Amino acid sequence: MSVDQEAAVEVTAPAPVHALEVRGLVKHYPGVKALDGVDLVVRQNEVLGLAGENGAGKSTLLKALVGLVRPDAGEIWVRGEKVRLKSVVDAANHGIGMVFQEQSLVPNLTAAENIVLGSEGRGVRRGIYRWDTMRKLAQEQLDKIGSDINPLARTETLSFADRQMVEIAKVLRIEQRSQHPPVIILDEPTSVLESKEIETLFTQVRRLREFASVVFVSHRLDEVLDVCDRVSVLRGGQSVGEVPTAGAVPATLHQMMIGSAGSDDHYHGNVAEPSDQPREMLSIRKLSAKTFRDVDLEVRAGEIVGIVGVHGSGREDVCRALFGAEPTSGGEVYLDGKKLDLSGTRAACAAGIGYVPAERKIEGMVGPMSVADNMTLAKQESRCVGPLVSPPKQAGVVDRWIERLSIRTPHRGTAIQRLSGGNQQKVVLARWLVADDIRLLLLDHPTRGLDIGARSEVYRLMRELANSGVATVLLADSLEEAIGMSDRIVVMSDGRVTSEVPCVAGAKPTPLDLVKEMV
Amino acid sequence: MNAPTAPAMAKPASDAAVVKGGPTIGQRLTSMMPLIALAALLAALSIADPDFLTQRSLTAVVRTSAPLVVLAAGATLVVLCGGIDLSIAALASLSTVLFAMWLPDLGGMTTLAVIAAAGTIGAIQGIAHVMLRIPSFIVTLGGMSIFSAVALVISDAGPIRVVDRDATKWLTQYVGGYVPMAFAVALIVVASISIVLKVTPLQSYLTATGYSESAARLAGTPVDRVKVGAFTVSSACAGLAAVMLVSRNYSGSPTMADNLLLPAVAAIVVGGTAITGGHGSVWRSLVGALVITLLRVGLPIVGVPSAYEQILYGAIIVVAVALTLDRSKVLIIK
Amino acid sequence: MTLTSPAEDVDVAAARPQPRRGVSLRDAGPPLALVVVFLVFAGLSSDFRTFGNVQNIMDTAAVLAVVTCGITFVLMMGSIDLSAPGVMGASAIAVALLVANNRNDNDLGLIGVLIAILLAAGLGCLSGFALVMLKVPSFMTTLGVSAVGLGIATLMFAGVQPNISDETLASLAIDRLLGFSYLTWVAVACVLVGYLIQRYSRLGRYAFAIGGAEEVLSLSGVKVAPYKVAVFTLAGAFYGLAGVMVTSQLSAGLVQAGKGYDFAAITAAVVGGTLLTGGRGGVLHSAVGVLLVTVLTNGLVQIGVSPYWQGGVQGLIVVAAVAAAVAPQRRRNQVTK
Amino acid sequence: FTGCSDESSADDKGGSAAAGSCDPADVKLVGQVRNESNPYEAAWLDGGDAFAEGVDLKQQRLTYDGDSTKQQEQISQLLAGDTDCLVMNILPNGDSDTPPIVEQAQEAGAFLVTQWNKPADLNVTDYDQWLSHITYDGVTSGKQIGDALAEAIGGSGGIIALQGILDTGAAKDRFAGLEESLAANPDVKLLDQQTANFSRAEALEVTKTLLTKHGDEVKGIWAANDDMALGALEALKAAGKEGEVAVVGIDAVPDALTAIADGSMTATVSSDGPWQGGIGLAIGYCVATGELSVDDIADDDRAWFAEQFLIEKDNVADFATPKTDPADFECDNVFSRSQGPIS
Ligand SMILES: Nc1ncnc2c1ncn2[C@@H]1O[C@H](COP(=O)(O)OP(=O)(O)OP(=O)(O)O)[C@@H](O)[C@H]1O
Ligand SMILES: Nc1ncnc2c1ncn2[C@@H]1O[C@H](COP(=O)(O)OP(=O)(O)OP(=O)(O)O)[C@@H](O)[C@H]1O
Ligand SMILES: [Mg+2]
Ligand SMILES: [Mg+2]
Repeated sequence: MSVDQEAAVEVTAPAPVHALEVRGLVKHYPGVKALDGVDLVVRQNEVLGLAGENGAGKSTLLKALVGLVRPDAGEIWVRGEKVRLKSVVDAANHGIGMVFQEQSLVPNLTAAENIVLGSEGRGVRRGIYRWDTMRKLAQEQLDKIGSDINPLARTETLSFADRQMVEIAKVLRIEQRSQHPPVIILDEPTSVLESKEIETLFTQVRRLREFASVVFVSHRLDEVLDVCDRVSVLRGGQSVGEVPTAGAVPATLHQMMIGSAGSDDHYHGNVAEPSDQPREMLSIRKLSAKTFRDVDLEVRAGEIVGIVGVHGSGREDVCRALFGAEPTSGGEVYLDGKKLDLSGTRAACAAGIGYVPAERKIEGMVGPMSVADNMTLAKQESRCVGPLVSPPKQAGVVDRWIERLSIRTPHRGTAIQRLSGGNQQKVVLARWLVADDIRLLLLDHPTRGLDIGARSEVYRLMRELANSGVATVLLADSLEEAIGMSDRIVVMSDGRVTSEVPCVAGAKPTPLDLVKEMV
Repeated sequence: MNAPTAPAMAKPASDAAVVKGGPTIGQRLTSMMPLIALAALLAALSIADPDFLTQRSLTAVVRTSAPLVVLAAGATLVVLCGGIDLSIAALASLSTVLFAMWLPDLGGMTTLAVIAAAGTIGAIQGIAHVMLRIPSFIVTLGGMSIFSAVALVISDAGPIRVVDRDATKWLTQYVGGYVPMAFAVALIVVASISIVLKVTPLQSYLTATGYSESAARLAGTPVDRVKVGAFTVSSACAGLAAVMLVSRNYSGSPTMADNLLLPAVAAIVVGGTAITGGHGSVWRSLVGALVITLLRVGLPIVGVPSAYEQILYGAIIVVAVALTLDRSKVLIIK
Repeated sequence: MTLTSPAEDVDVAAARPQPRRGVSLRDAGPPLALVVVFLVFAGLSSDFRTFGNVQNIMDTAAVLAVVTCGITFVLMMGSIDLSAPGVMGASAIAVALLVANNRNDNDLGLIGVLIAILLAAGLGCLSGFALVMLKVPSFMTTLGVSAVGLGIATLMFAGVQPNISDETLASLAIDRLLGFSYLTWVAVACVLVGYLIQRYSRLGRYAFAIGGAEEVLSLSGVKVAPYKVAVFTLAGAFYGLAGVMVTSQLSAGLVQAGKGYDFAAITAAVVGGTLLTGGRGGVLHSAVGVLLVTVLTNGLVQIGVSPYWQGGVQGLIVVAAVAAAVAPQRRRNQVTK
Repeated sequence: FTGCSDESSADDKGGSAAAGSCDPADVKLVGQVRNESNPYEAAWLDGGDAFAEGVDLKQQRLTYDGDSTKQQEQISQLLAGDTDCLVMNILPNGDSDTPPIVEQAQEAGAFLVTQWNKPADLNVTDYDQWLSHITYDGVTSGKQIGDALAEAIGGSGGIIALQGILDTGAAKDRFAGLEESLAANPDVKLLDQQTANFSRAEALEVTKTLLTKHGDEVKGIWAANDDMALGALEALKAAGKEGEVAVVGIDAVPDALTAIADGSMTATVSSDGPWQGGIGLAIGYCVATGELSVDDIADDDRAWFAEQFLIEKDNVADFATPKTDPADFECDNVFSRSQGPIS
């Protein structure tokens, strides 16, 4: 079927009513006012950006738009009609669909099933699956976004980027439910994608605009400006304004987000030459495992070494192996001159290694546990007197770090799962800082999902830690971040270290240089 | 040099980071729910048969409940780390046999020896679970049949009389004339487990392991050791429960405690501990064990006919869990 | 919590993965174990390797296979079901009282069988409802329903053993087709039907999906509650049929007809490769598990292991089998509950 | 019958559990068995009800699901209530469950009669609240049916044995009886023995397996109770060997009697459930109301074997309808079925 034809029909539709309009939306959570009278307009066939700090209420607003959050007050209008959205189905029937911040596919089903899940249509007759039809339906969706994923592949065998494509193919199914052009909501779809995949995604988003409206959320302001027509900014649960992207620069947006002028250089004083402590902190000799081979790497005290590479390059596994979370098959690792015991995470912790995993929700935090307990989980000594836990000591330590990292939480006793993504990440980072014995930090996408301000704080923190002698291995969120933060960049591909690019201040490589090395 | 000076972070002025917040009335009520369920059940039984609410009768209930309390309290730890221990009852049976066999030789030391032996067996199960990565359900199911077989073989498939009753006499006495010693011991077990958890990082370890094992491991929590520890304590408790049973039955038998498995697990769940791990406490299991005991002995004693007794038992345990489980702590009910 | 797979699954080889059809290494373990165990016993005992014994093994496996079929759907969802003893007891007594019997004048024949199965399905439905309405974990609801089922069975039993005289029902256990009793064929049919449900019906696929990532289904606008209830109902129906089969075998309705089948079925399913955490395995896996367990029980008797030791040896072998099966997939940061 | 209770009410009440001090109306009768879901034990409780009705009382029916702990728990709870005129007729789950029941009854002053299970070294005469222990001689019954089986297969051939729950005295004694019978019938060969835990369903599976293992060598099946014998019969039916293999059991449950009548089973031994349910209560009631005194009960009647009958095709009609006979429960008649003391 032809997308263009359909789009052509819709474009000629007369009324210039807004695809979606939100008026004075309010949502309270215990101790937080997540939405405090938000107004928002989404026009037909536009890509609207939504920006705001962590916890500004973006996800909450979007969830209200797909019927997952029941607002306490306010109105939602869809194509000039006031609606009450009670469920995802309700929203889909009104043509609103969302790709969630955390991926939401069923791993053990096929891509095809995931794509049609909940709206199988002709794929299921009287409760009986018709695999051929289902595959065809899914293929149609995949064709729409130009993806060549096999619809019968089991979803968990797909790469992260492919899974994201499946999600987009899936959300487009709402066209089948409503005769109107759909509103597609993408909540931070790029935070886990590589730059090439992001490009593909943007091509799709631009294509979507021809027949749908898109709401796009990202903390990467340059991206937002790149792909959106208009940006609406939220702060503290309120709309603070909107700007057309033409001619806007990230700084403008940032200023609106935080309410004051932000600094341009958020890689904070990355002026320091590689530290003047020439001591080798970490040295890896011919380390091998299932997914990488003969990796050699040195990191000096006070140095930040970025590792870049595509999915499958094995860089995550090197980090996990260093932390004892993945078995190795050969090689040796020395930390500060002493041979490192790679047999388990416990030994790594004791040796002064800290690890921030990429999959925060599953591996980084214990959702129902409090902020305080999450923060002191790894370094129990920070809250203990002798072998005993001292609640006052814990309170002191935790409150100090909550303040220092400006973690937005009602209370240190609040369950961490109630915090916004960015604030959760700060807690996870703080976990390694509460005790003073950290020597090597392994950061796997440490700023994933963080807003520009929080990110800047994390960068500053990393820099300060480095200056005090901590060695850091960084798997950055983007090439820009890797370049901005690292003193040296190591390129990995296919489980091997392929090259090393010095990255001292003043002589930074460009992203293009790195991409050349990577392929 | 490894001490980073506390980095001074820029602090956005708009943030009031720390707000007051404690448990609300609703949350308090949820945590009291097991006790409320217990009281309601007791009230119902007393209405059905006013004689049930006498001091003698209540004393008998708590004395009866002691082994179940100990079994459930121990197994709660395993449940808290997300596993399950199906071997406790069979191990308790085996322990009664061991007690009866060792008593003539070991005398006063037998109690300790049995608890130590049971604990060791539990540690072995725990190690098998964490080293071989077999689900605890399977390890302990296997353990259950192995312990039963061993108990049958070493006891020659029959009960072994305990002639020297002095060794267990202390358990049959009363503290202050009213509180049965066995129950007092059970209380001490519950209290000490709970205090140890509270004042050490162990509580955090258990909770983290139960809610999210991979996150716990990546935070350097000694997940494996915590699990092995939980299995060890669980089995040691089974050993202690066995001693209590011997003190009551004057014999050890290879099947004596076998039927306590489902009541013990039911006690844990009725107390409101999440069977999926993470959320719960040994105190809850204490209350749960009392509820289950009341149901086991109370229903027939107040005259509910056998068939209806089973139907009521089934209905009440489900309703009890519906009341006691704190849904805000357990997101998905499987 | 999202259930996207953990990071280490993410960066698999860059080549576009093809869908896995056919047998994977993970699925090969239990059938392999079955063959090995069978060959070992065949080597040890000449009585074991007779056709008569194979017949016997298949006949013995029939009831367990049907129960396991039912429980598999529940386990696939990540729930657990301990209600088999009660549900089977109730349906066993019910069917014995509904077909021609020595207690009353009923002679409903197949309709009686159907009613018994419906009663069982109703009990299963009750577990499901308690799970989704009261939000009580299935462990507890099914334990409760098992007690309720036993109570109902005891009420119907009323002190006098109901013996059946219904020809058709009684002959199912006795008459043979191609060497196997009709009950065995009933079990084979159940496995087939179960497989088709799992593969081609929305109920089956959703059960599978619920085990994979329940919250994703709600996010996709699927109401999971009805499917959960339906799965427990389906499982109840299977247990009901199993209860009828036991009655047919014994020519009498026993309250204890389902004793021990709860843990036996779970063991069989797990040994076959169905995970207790849900989302993996299936009816065919479970069928292999049932055969494995049955061959084991039979073989131990045939080679003359002392009755005292049989349970223990079986437990040991089951643990070893599962250990061997999970060994290839062992990862360091793997979650085992 | 009511006459005997009238006389006893003359005694004044000490408010204690002193024997003979109870008003017949105050006596509380309790019968406890494993469960009501098997015919034998259900009939037992019905027998107790029949007796209770005869003296204008009600029996409290208790069951414990074959769960030793639950039995103990119920007994403690029961004895924590009013025990002055409490009469208990108990079927202990296993040998080891008897001592604690006895001790507790002794302490609480309740009148206790136990049946079937008792450790050999526990003497009834050491207690005065434990009035009597009644059982059937398992060795004899095991031997009786063993002999009947040997005769049915013509004195020679292979048999298989289905044992009961391995750790019960009954299972052991009965098997000992079989061994005696085997010694007396040297041409009968025990091919195999397995436990089927007194269960019909398990017996079915075990028998099927043993039949395939030993094939046509199996001429007879010895089962330690009728339930297992009935399970074995079904296995024979399934194997198409109905009528070719002799089957014997113990207990005389109705189905077994039917099977004997129609020739598919060879023999069983009666243990009269309804009588057992009534007799225990009757002994307790007689002592509680003063009709009998513990001291007057002969030592031989404190622990005794009750009369049992080998039932074969020729005499099965006599046992077809088990019923309690009120005359059996007259206070001077309660020990009339004794076959002598338990040695
Ligand atoms: N289920 C919940 N319970 C309690 N508070 C919540 C819940 N969900 C969100 N909040 C709170 O509401 C506020 C807004 O959160 P929201 O997730 O909408 O932020 P966000 O703008 O999407 O942030 P991020 O960029 O980090 O994703 C936060 O302060 C958060 O702590
Ligand atoms: N007839 C069919 N036509 C098309 N696709 C199918 C058909 N049957 C199953 N599939 C899908 O193809 C996928 C791959 O098959 P596979 O046998 O590996 O899956 P499975 O049996 O569900 O998984 P497993 O047995 O490993 O648990 C399955 O996940 C299933 O969804
Ligand atoms: Mg968000
Ligand atoms: Mg498959």
